[in-house]
Amino acid sequence: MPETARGGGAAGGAPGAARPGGGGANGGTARVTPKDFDSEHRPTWCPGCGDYAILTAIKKTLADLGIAPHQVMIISGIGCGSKLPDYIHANGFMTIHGRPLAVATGFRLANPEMTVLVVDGDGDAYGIGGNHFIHTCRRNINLTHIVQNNQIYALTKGQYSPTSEQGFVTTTSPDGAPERPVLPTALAFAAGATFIARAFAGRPQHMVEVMKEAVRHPGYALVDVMQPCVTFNKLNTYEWYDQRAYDAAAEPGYDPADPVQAWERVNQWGDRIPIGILYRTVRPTYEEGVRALQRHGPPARWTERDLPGEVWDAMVEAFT
Amino acid sequence: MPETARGGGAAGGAPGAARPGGGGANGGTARVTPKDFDSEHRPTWCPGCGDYAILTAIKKTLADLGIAPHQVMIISGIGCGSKLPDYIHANGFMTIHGRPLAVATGFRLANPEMTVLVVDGDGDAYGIGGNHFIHTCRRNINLTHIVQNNQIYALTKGQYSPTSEQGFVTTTSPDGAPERPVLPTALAFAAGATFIARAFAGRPQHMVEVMKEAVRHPGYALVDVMQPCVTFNKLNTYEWYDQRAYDAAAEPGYDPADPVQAWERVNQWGDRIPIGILYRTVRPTYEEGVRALQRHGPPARWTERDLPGEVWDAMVEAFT
Amino acid sequence: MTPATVDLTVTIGGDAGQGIESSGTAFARALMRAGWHIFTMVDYRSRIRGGHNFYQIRVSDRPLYSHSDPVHLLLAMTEETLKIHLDNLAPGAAVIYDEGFKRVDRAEIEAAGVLAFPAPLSRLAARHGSKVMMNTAALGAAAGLLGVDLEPIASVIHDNFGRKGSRVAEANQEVLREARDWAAAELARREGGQAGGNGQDGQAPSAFRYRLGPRGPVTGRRMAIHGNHALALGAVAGGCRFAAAYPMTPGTSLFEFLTAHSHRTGVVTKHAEDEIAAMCMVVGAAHAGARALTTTSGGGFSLMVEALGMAGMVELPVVIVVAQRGGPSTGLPTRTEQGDLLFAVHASQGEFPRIVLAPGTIEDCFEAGWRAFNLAESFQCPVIILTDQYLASSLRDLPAGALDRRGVVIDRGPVLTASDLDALAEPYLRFRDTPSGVSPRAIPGHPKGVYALTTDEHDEESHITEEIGSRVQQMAKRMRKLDSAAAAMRGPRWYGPPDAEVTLICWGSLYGPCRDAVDRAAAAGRSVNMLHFSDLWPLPEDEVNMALAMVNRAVAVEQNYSGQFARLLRMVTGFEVEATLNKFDGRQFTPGEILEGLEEAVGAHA
Amino acid sequence: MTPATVDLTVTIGGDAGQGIESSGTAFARALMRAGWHIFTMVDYRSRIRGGHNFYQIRVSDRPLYSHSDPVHLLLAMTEETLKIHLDNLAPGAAVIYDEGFKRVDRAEIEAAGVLAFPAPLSRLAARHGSKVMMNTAALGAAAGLLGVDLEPIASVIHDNFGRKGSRVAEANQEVLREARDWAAAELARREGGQAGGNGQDGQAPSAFRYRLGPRGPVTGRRMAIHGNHALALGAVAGGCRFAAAYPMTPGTSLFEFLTAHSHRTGVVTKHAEDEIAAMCMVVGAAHAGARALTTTSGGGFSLMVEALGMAGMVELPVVIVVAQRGGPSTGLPTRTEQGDLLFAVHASQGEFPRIVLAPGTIEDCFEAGWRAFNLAESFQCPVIILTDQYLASSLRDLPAGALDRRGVVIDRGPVLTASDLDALAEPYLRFRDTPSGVSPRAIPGHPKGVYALTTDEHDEESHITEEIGSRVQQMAKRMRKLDSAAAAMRGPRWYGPPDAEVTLICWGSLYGPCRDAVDRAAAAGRSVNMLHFSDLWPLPEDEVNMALAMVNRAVAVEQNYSGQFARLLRMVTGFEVEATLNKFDGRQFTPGEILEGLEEAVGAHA
Ligand SMILES: Cc1ncc(C[n+]2csc(CCOP(=O)(O)OP(=O)(O)O)c2C)c(N)n1
Ligand SMILES: Cc1ncc(C[n+]2csc(CCOP(=O)(O)OP(=O)(O)O)c2C)c(N)n1
Ligand code: SF4
Ligand code: SF4
Ligand SMILES: [Mg+2]
Ligand SMILES: [Mg+2]
Repeated sequence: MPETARGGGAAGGAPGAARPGGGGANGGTARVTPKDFDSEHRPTWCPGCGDYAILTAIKKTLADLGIAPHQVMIISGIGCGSKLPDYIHANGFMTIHGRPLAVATGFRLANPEMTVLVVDGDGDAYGIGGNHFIHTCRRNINLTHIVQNNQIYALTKGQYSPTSEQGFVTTTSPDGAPERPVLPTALAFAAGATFIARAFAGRPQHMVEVMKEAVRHPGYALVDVMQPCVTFNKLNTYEWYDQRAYDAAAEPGYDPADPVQAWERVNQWGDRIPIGILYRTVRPTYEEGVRALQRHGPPARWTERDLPGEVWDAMVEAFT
Repeated sequence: MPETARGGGAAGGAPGAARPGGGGANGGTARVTPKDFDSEHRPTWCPGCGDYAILTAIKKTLADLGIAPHQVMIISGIGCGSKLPDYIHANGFMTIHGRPLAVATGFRLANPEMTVLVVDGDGDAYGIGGNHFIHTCRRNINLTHIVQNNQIYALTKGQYSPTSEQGFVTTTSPDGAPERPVLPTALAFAAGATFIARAFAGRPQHMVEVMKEAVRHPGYALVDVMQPCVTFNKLNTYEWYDQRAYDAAAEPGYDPADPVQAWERVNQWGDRIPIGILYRTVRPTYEEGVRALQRHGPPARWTERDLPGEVWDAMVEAFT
Repeated sequence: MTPATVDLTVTIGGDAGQGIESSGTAFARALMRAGWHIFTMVDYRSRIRGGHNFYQIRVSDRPLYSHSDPVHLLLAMTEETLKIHLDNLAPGAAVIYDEGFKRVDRAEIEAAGVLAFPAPLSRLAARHGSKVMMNTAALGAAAGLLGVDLEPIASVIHDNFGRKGSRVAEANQEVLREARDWAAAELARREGGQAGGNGQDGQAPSAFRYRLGPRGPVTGRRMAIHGNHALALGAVAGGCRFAAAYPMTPGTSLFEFLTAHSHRTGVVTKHAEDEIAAMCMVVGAAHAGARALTTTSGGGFSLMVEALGMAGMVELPVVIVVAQRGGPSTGLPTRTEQGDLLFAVHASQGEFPRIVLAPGTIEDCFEAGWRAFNLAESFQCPVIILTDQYLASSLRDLPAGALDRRGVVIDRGPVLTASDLDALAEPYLRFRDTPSGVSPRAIPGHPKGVYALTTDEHDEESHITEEIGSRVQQMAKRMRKLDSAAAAMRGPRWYGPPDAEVTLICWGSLYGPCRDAVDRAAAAGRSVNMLHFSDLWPLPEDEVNMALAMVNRAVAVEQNYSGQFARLLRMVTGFEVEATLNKFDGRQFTPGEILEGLEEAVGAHA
Repeated sequence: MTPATVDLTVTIGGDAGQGIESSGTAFARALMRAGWHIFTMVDYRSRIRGGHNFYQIRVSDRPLYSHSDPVHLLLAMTEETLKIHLDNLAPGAAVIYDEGFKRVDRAEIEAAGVLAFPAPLSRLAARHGSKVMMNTAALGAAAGLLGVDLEPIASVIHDNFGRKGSRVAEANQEVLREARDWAAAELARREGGQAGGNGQDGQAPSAFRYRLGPRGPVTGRRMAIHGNHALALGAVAGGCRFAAAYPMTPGTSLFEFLTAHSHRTGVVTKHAEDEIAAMCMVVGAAHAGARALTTTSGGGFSLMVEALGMAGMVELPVVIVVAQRGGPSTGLPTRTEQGDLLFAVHASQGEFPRIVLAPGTIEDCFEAGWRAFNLAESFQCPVIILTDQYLASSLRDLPAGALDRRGVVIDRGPVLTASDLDALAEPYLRFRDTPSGVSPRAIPGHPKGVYALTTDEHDEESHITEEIGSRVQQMAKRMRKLDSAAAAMRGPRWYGPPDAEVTLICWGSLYGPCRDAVDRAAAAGRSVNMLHFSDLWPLPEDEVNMALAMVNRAVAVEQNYSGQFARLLRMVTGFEVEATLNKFDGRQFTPGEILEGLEEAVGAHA
């Protein structure tokens, strides 16, 4: 039996098609396997790119949680990694650079019955899309945000990104990246995120476990993935990450719910970099507070008969 | 004698006019008084609005630091408070909603000899302009950011803002503001700001002292001002703020340079709200790292004779 | 149309923050309940306090489509109001102001042929508890001068203040009544007292001649509503279930209305962190299958441009309401303009179909609210509704049932149902090449309708491609939808005599002023008609050409500097207007201004 | 123009990530150093690895303005390259590919009339240390077949690899030489060995007939440069001192160039957090008094639209370079298009003057780089330079001194100097109403030039106002600058015989392909000329009308779907073209395609 996921997919009764109806073939019972997500379209990523492992991990995560391809919506931005939805058999939307969180928010509010993953680059998430990032954190909308953080703008061929190490030389930083990098985990914490995790593309099984917890988390869940870009980032290599990454959960006294511990962990970036769930707490999700949604069901399911006559009449009455 | 300010204005030699030359009347010696900033244009703010005190405090800050009207550039966004430059005799630029930090960054990089203040609303700074906020923090560009934080969108007549208390009822939040508010001081800390302060429009003398330190600070300095909006925010009134605000500097063992203390202070918001300098550290400013600026002087001072023939020839040579 | 026997304008003016707009609205609604047609215009500044605002109510026994000059009764809540409006009063007009105003020179007012009514407004208000009720006193005095029944006004005050606790409501009612009595008595006193001038020879007139009488001729339940609310009602009736926005005048009240009624209607609304997010949320909701819209003004629309192109590329139905205001940039935030037309038609990089509608009336706004969704879903493209501050905030009266949701038609365009999908033999192709260019849409969630949208160029399956064949196919497919959409667009509307010597060519909110100008011209024996466009893009060329062929002398009337619609018309049809009338000061043309402008533009005889 | 005696195209193709572009550039530069005119075209995908890319080099003894079909020598670095390009080879063309390619059917190649040269590319490369040098081996083999001297290629390799340490440089030189020797020997062997077919009758030809010889006829030092770099040089020569941008293909290389040279030139560059910030930074820098620009492509420009309006409203001189690519939305990120013209002309809410330039050639790009600043400062408004991927990235050879900075004129427009300000008797009025609409600017920092800009409507002093008088004055003042600017705009350029039967109307980067098409038409005895526009907005109407009056049959050639320039022309002048030729697949028209299209559009006789 597959494990079950909260919120989207196989959990809590009828999953699947938003409108116009139809639970479809995978109604929470059929076994989902990673192969179900295979696509004929082969990735065009460079050999060795960390994005391959992320793609595999996403497939495995969904399969383990029993979420079928039609029960998930994978929303990405623009960048190397953001082409992921083109390489997986699942619902997807490759949007525009930096905006997938906002698109995903609209999608969730219109159809909270589907599992929503946002997959984007560090440029998308923390550069041009930084405003959506901080507001999504505090909004606590129920989606999983997987950032392919390669500390570089890869698709545009190697400019420094908001997470590039200070001093990193690129075509737009011949004297080295001039700014203190964004530390996404710390920023997410300050912005009020309820689930903050880090994974490393070089540790795929651990990454899957983290992703599963993230998808299960009721609310916004950040998984910042250290993703080596073998072509444009010769500093932050597999080796570089591997030497630094340690499993936070293995530390004595590890308690992801403790904000004091969490504050230290989300700020740790240097010789030692914690991976795993750095912080987790539970607050009501955004969706839970939207009365129109709770009372009237998903907007995606709208039918023409929805609006009662009294409601209409009362609205018009106010103008007389 | 007026105190002197670092970076802009009267400090370190010839202040003043960028181009085409001319230090002008107030070349760092003549005494500057708040009256020098008086304008015939009377504020149109509501009687009792917290913005009056901020305007007065800015005049006093500049005067105390010996910075004359032509030596400062006050850049604002769009909102009630952002009309401030219209009511003061000083260089100014009322830009567009949410963008004054970016405009100010361009201004500073072209003319680092002038003192730059950014004055904007909580909607500007933490709402639509949130991305510029976090990136300006880590960039550490030398300017002072005074936020008229009234926890409401005032000029558009009362919608909730990113700093509105959760549950606050407005025209766009009939069920109460649905999101955990942005805590600007915490966000600035996580984003890497080097100077983080809070003031209260109801304690004008304290506000002036904080502003003076902020202008003196070499790098980005945030002064988040609790600014009562007497018309649209009936919750966060003078009284509300007054009951909660306490001077951080008065606490035993107060050390604004200690990040551990600072972390607590920047996160404190509730029954007690610290005002004063919550955190201060020194990192090189962005400007200091820009070699083109250090070697060639301010772009604002460009003259036609600037570019040596060898430089040109070497550039062209590369194409042969 | 038979000429009106009553056509008066009442203006209430004062400082920002004095509640001028709400008092004006209340009075307009009261006059409607008293049996009159009304049309209102708000004139306020982009500040919360300070500075002069005013609210203008036109009242008639005939339906009204615009505001008009001059003013017949002025309620001056500040001394400044008097100064500003004195030049704009009709002969024999009256002014009500507080007796306490120190710098008012009554003689000067009367010398201008205007009746001065220094009234005990603040005194009455204070006596009943608070000077805040000065506005109520002014309305009472106005009722007294106009001779209208108190009951309709009292009922509006009841509706407005009922909630605030009976004391406040009661006090207001008393203030109202006493002020009315004072004015009636004062009028009687003056009429009885002296025979004086009539206001036309510069003599102070003794009697106020612009009276309405206790009740107007209009019968049946009516509603007073402005364009933003009518559009909101239309959207709700049309099945809108999601709206995201960032506040921006004059678009905000539409979003606020949807939000206020969200519980009951089920429209999920989201005040977003910025306009980029708002537009992207709408795109996301549309992809989920919801009818979704955003509301904004030009500055916010500027920020939505990139995501507009996204919707165009992935062929999602989204609706964007752009309530125009004075530009460029921040411009005149609370004033009106039609400055964003060519921008809306061409916004975003590259080429993709979009539809631009510019409703002309309240009824049009209501219809656009639901029709936009039908068009968006039928052609799977963005629909932009261009209104403006004037249309968005001017109240007009209509029969209570005029915005009839039973008349609303829902057309969701080609969507595959679950059983369609179940029955699919071939793999589903999201962007199948079709003769119309529209490809049947599968709402995400069905196992046989799994696909990933992409803003990169893509093939029929929706996979990224750079191949020439797919590119040309998909580009042609998308652009072909413009032709399909053109067939669904409506040609322009005529008003006035056929074969008129001069035709006013206009669009959007100028319907009202131009229509009223045509009527006035007719009354003056001038041969003028109107050709009004509300479906602006794509233009249905044949219909437009046919209409233009019937025009003798064309004058484009536009609320902008450069005559944007005239340019658009020329670009598409080659038709060149003879003259343009442009106003770009943020204030809507009055019918009178149009006729004057016409005289200059094409001569007095037209 | 005398016809060329040599006109060959060499294409090198392979996988993304194989360094095709750098090898192609190296070879083009080498051919230039060898005394040939060159023109290159890059064709690459929006991915870092995988998928076919190619680089095309046209070589001639006459100056070249465009790429051309077919290909005479193909360097196939992958098997796929062969498949893709085989159809596009000239009769008697040659193909060099690695002998190790397994699935190549040599017989099939030869059956197509093409010489097959399976060469020991990887073998040679591996022998000298690394297979990475396969490309170098291919260039060596190409040199052998074409018969060009090795020295120019060796010198380019020296320039490119010199830095990497002598071992790498040495190894490359050896690979180069050995591959050349191999090819020369192989050619000699085949020529000596058999007399075979000539490639035109389907027989495999034995000898390669498209030879260049050791040195070309062109003398003097020359440079090979593309539009982005020429524009960057122009900007530097014109005193640009600030640039902010966010990376976006194909605008990025311009910004990267400015950044790379920043230390020496003093151009402060800032990679911003997004395009909104980039544009706002430019506005800030411009206000400080710096000449400032940003570079982007359509998607980034979409995000700049609001701040563009800000610059327009506060009358600041800013320069925006928009390198167009395939749209809409993300579209075809690495390909070319002219899809953003009407968007650029109308972008942002409300109305304000802007200038739009679309350089046609490398020299135009250089000039636009400095002239844009003169125009921006003279008219205190934004200037948009529209280029595209083709112009931005195609190399052309020019005399080394052709982009002469001594020819650069600096005109900063009306700026008050410190002494002007010192001498002011009246208070300074930033927005003084003037006949030209341009108000003398005081750079902030002078005690007598203290003012605050505002994006709200303002008065002459730059204070916020909503008064009708100031609004109308300032709006008219700003818009008047468009007339002033129109007088500074240039009319279109003619190329080809006067009174030709057909005129190709084009703009921007189509200068080259259309010009070459005109030459080809002339050679074929067809009567075709070209009217090329590079100053697009505001159009200098009189000059444009005069030029259009001389057109017999007008065909608008555009790299977009809907004929945007033809529409613009009609909108402004009423002129209607007879036909349009449109290409929107992301690949630039070749001269041949234009002539073919022309035949269809207006008949073979033209
Ligand atoms: C509005 C906009 N600006 C710029 C670009 C160009 N662009 C495409 S991808 C990208 C950055 C890619 O970096 P990242 O998000 O880190 O993804 P990666 O390629 O590293 O996976 C940029 C700047 C764009 N597509 N849209
Ligand atoms: C792009 C854009 N969106 C929206 C607006 C409308 N607007 C003007 S001020 C404002 C918010 C004001 O709130 P805040 O920044 O907190 O300033 P306050 O009025 O409270 O001082 C908004 C949304 C605008 N001017 N521009
Ligand atoms: S460039 Fe970097 S991020 Fe992009 S596919 Fe290659 S390795 Fe991966
Ligand atoms: S509305 Fe609020 S913020 Fe605006 S002026 Fe009035 S009190 Fe101040
Ligand atoms: Mg990246
Ligand atoms: Mg505020």
